[in-house]
Amino acid sequence: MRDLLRVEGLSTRFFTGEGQVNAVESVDFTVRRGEILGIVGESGSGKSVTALSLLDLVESPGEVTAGQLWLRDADLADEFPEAADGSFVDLRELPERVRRSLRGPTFSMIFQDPMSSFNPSLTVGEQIAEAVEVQRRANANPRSTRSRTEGYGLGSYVVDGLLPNRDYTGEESHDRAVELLERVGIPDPEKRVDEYPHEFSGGMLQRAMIAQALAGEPDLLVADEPTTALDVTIQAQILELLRDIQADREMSILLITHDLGVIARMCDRVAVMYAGQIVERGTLEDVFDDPVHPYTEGLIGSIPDLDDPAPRLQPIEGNVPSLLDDEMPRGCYFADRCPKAMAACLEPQAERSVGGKEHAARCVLVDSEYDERDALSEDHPEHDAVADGRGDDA
Amino acid sequence: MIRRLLDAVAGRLSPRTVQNLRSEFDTSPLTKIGVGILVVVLVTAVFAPLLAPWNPEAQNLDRSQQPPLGFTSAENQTTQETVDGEVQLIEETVQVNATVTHPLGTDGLGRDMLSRVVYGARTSLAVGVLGTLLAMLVGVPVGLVAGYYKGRVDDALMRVADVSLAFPSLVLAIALVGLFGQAAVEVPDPLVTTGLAAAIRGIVSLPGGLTYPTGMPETFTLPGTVILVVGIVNWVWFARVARGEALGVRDEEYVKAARSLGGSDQFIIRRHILPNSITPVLVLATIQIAAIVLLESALSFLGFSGTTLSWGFDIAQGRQYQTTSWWIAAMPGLAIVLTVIGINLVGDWLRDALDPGIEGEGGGV
Amino acid sequence: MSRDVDRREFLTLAGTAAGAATLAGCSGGNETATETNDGSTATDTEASEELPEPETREEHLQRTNRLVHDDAPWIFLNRQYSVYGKSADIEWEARRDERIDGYAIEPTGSKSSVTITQSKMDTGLDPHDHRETTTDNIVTQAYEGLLERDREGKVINQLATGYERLEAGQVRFELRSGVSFHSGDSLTKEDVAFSINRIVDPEAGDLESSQSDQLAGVTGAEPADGDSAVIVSSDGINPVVFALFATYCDIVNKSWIESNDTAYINSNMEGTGPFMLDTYEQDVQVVFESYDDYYMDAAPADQLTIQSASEPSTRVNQLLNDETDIIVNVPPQNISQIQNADNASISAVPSTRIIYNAMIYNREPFDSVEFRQAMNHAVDLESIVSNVLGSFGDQTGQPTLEGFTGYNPDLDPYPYDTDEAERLVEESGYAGAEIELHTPSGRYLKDLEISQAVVSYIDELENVSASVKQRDFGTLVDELVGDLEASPSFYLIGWGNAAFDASQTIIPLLTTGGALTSYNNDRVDELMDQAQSMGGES
Amino acid sequence: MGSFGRFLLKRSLQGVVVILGVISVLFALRYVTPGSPVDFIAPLDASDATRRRIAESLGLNQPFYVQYGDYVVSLLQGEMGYSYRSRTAVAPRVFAKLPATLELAVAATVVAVILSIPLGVISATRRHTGPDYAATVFSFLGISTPNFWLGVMLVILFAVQFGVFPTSGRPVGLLDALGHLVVIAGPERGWALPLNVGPFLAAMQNWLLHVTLPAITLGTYFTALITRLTRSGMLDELGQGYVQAARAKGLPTTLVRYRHALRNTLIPVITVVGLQLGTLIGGAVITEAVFDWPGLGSLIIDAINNRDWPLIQGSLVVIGAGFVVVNVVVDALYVRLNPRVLE
Repeated sequence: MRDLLRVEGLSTRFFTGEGQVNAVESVDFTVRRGEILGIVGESGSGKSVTALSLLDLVESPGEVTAGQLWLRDADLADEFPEAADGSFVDLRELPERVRRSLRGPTFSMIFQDPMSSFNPSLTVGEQIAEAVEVQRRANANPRSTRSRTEGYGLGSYVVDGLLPNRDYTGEESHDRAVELLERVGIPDPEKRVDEYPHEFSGGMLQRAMIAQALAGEPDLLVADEPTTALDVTIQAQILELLRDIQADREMSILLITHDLGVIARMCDRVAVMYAGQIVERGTLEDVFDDPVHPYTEGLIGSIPDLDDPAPRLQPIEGNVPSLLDDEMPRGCYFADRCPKAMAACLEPQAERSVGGKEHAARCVLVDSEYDERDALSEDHPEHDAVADGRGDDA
Repeated sequence: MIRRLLDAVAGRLSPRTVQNLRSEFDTSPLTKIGVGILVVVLVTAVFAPLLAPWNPEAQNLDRSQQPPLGFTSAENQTTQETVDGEVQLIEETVQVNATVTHPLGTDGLGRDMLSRVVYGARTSLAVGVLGTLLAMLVGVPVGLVAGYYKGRVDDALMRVADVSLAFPSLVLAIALVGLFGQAAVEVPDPLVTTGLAAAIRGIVSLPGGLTYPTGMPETFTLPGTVILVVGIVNWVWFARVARGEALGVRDEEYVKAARSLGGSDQFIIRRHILPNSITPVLVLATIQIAAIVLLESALSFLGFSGTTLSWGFDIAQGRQYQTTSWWIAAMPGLAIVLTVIGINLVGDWLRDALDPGIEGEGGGV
Repeated sequence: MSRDVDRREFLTLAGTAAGAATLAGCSGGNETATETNDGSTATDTEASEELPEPETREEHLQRTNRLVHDDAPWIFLNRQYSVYGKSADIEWEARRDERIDGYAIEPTGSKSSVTITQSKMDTGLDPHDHRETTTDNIVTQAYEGLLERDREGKVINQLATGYERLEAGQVRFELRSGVSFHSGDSLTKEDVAFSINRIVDPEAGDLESSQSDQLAGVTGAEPADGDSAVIVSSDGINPVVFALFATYCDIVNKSWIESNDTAYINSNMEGTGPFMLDTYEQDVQVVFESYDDYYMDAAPADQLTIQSASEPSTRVNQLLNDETDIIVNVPPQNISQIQNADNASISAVPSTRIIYNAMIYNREPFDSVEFRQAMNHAVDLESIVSNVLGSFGDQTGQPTLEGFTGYNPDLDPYPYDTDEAERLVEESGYAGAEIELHTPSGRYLKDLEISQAVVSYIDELENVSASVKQRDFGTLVDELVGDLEASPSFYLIGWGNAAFDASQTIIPLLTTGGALTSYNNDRVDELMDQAQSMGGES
Repeated sequence: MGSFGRFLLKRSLQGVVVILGVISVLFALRYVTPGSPVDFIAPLDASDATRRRIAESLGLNQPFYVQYGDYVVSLLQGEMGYSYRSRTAVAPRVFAKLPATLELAVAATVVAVILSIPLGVISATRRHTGPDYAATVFSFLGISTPNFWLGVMLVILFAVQFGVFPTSGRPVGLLDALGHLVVIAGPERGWALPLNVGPFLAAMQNWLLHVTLPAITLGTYFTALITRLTRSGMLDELGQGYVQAARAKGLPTTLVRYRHALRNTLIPVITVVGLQLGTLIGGAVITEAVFDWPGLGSLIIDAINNRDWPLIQGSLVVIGAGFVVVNVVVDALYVRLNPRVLE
């Protein structure tokens, strides 16, 4: 499977009143075509911000400050040689207009709470048709202008407001919307297409969101906690739908969740994020079966195992660090909570591959065995400094 | 009852809200300006006899239409001379310049503009505050009852509200004041009657060796009908807000609990629902005071107020002199704008801090 | 411009045959004036006793004025001036009786249409059903009376070509021939008789005319048999009957009135005047066009528009921007602005209206003549006229204006003398009195300002304090017209007397039972009865 | 009939009930106020007999409910009785004044909406920049300024000092101006639209010159209010999830702003505009007093000063009814834009 997207050294900062928050700290990962990559981590670990950074949806006071986003797109590479490297092109070098044009045909995204992701005053069909229309108009235009609006400014909005018949979405888009609704398994789509979001159940609406995301036949579907807001039975159906679509269209999915069960069930490869960093990544088997990074062990350890009911689940003490730049420790961010923390952990940790395979972790344990004696004693100054440096959630 | 209300207000302002208020106050400079203006206006209104340089009603026809400091007005006057039954017109240009004794100039009858603006503050605030109180006393109970009982009672009361909303507040106010006459109440001014004002004015000396002239007005006229009318006209806004709150609060668990414990409706409304709807009512009150100040000035502009000592009346008088002395109409207007800005800023501060969610309510002029 | 009519010549014309008439029934004269505590009832003061008994009607009226001057039932204030602004495109001069005669306006510029801006519009076009000058100015453009007055107030003929007194209580008007109404019907003596009866007798034209008291003493009229003339009968000699017909009573078309309902009569016009109604936009404007077969030559302007602007400064700006030709009631502070403009000028003339402060004769502290005189001395009338009215006003010392029949030239206004005023207040025993002056605002020129000036002068007296109470004009008049008890003791009011005869001011305001009286004095009542029962010079 | 139709019917019925309430309140008001209209008609010294005759002619002597019944019935036939003072019919007089007031109110609202919506959007989307601060200061000043004082100042500045605009009055109405353009030649010769554009332009210019200052005076409070509401509304909506989703779909910013965020912002704005309509009509009354604009406002003030009851009742019924109708329209617009309410 060839790589679709290579992310290298991605960092995103939020310049808030309280100080600079490092939401994403030089993250590297790759997404292959037709693969489901999972990103797992506690809330506040920066996984959603990573996703938003990919689609250039980070709004002020947030800003992507470093890193390259290499996308395999031959046409773009020819068009923008200065941003190209072989058949890959760095998205961050592309002009904003072009990057926006990728949303839909290349990237698309579905969100956690379907109810708040749809405009309450427009019908679901209209919003899906909109997504289709945007692509149709983009393709109808010469590639250079990529104008998606055909001059649809305030003027035409007012006119549309007054003359109900002339609308942004054409007849053709509406039919496509009905097809999409059917594709995602929504019963009798002709009727449902003209209904409003509040007339849909949570599960139905999530399906509609997926339909909307498919409008542009994206290469990479980013799913940010798609099933978290749904109850378990509906969760399974949605995941099944995603897998079915992914297989059907050779589409890659970047699945972001805090639910290890969803990861285990869906993903080919997985990356574990903690405090804005990817602390461990690799195939599902590597990460789940022999996790290297203590945090991953802690995570995996906190799943009850059906066939071997372990005596007591082990919670990880403490909570996620504040990500405030002046409060973050120099070394491994997990050191203060890590049961195996040692002196070496106080130095900045680079990512080390585990045994040559794709499996890698950002922890000293990759190279050396853990030795009881090296454990940081409770009274070590660094230990305390790190321990009480926590502010509340960024 | 009043004590209960005060506790409720204090109680409602839980530490978190007080902290909210303070943080909002510290961070936004606008709030500081607003509170500052309001304090100045309040002090001016209360201590008018001490602050006003002249008696606002004292006329001096020899120095009428004097411009404010920094301006001079070359006023040419025409007088007539009847020579054997024939009217002859005589032209003369008179140079009138400002004097420090009348910083804001004088009006058509030679009355000091600054003193009239100072006393005008008293009228406006008196009507604003009393009117709002009246509207509150009428509107809140009605709103609470409507919200609490829901069903037919709510519908009936809200239809009554719709009817009084059907009349724009100014039109209804004009009709009521016009028809009921403009009764005014003479309120003795404690500062003057106790001689305190005269004593202080005697000591303080003005720049240029002038001393404060004494003899400030003994009584202060409160436009009784206008206050009543303004209260009647604005009760609807309080009723709507109180009803909204009551609807929200009545289904809370603790209200159901109180009812299950056998509390009478009346007790529940007073004990539970009223205290919790205080905050939005408080915020609405500030908006209403601003709206009523504007309404009162409009009424006195149209000649429908019981007193001649008010900003609106002076603006109307100023219109006669708009070609020759613009300041007669300008000065009181600026006072109104300043006062209302002060009140609105404080209103915004309360709304941002307490966040009662009543955007856009409140009657305008 | 014609030489102003000098005083003496004027007197001979206006005064006419004697006739006894008072408004609502005669006074009887034997009521004892109510006793007041300090005994100075409003009986005659010694001064007027030494003077010889008056013989002619003129002398009776002059004696009454002297008596009223001495007894000071009012604070005598000013004679109001009519101050108009006129554009340079017209030839026109102001009249004394506050009327604007469209016929006398000559457009000189290119345009031949004239626009007049008043302070208010009319309250309906029925000529017999209004009492305001603003309505009168609109109605008289299309309707005419038997007699008319020229610019200075001299009586001239209009629809009547001649008039004579037959015997006590009956006069005869000779009607002009060849006169037609705007609808084409010709004027008949039945129309004239009907018009007079419609005013004085509610049953005749089933109208409660509010002008009935203007034709004081007239009881009815009927067409004379034979030639086209009409006989008007009044109870008693009614010496001023011709003066009244020169000011009031417009002639309407009997058939037109009887065949239309009130609403139609109030929104259309059918007169004999020089202008015909073209369009009527109620409350906004009235547009007339010249009436071609007018019995005299057609009016100089072929279109006359009357509109209104309530705010005086707005009227001034309209004139200066050439949006209008004549504006009324120009306030003193705007006069020089118009005078300096090259496209406009001022036309001012003393009007027939007096402004005064009435003091109810039997209410403390005004029941003392010394207190009332003190009030007159306390007010610096000269400064009020020059400052508040910008000199556009005359001081008055008696109820009758100069140039009127019965004016007493030997009386001067009360001099401004605060010491005398304080002495008289002490003498009246009412030292420390507190009085309140009720005043309308915006009804008369600078009414509120005059009241505020009067009050501030009185307030400066050591032993009297005064305050102003602004009143809505409608409710104030209600109280004055009701019985004496309801009316405030001290109030400002104005009174226009377009009949140019002293009786039409003294009877309604100063005799027992007068419409707006605030004063009862047997001697005054007696003098007025005699005056009204004596013939004038002509 | 869809739920929207049912809503409209129910809301209109409520409107009718309120209008009836308005009429009853007005009628009751007459019996509570001091002073009787007869004083204003009867001559100064009318005897009691004449006063009684006048009272009868005005129908004041009939029992309360008879008068009320007659009044409501006549109202339904468009009859509003006769003015006590000028004896002319009230209905045509009141309706003749309606266009002037409507012109003013519509001109002010158009000025307000055209200015405030873009202003609110710009200051919401370009926060902490020049335009944002300007809009905030302007809108704050706008809601704190009494409109009559603004009118007087505008007159002093632009009419008196610079003479750019006329000081007052309305010589020609919008309808008369438009009348110049459209002369229907009648069916037989086909509808002809003559080209005498000259007088039309002159009349329009005259009307525009006269309506500008009053429209600004009346419109300012409204512009300020709607700008503030649009700004805070936009800020809320732009923070919503569906805006992020819309951008994720690749929708261009203008579309996201106007088709999604602005549309949802307008919903609460319209409700408040409906609520504040009273201020607009109240403002119109006082603006007409300042500019001598011959509308319903100046008519009402004169009527009240003269206690001319039929005229007062007539004008207030028209204003009250108009107000209720507009409120029903506003509610309908609200529901159309915000279907969720229909549940």
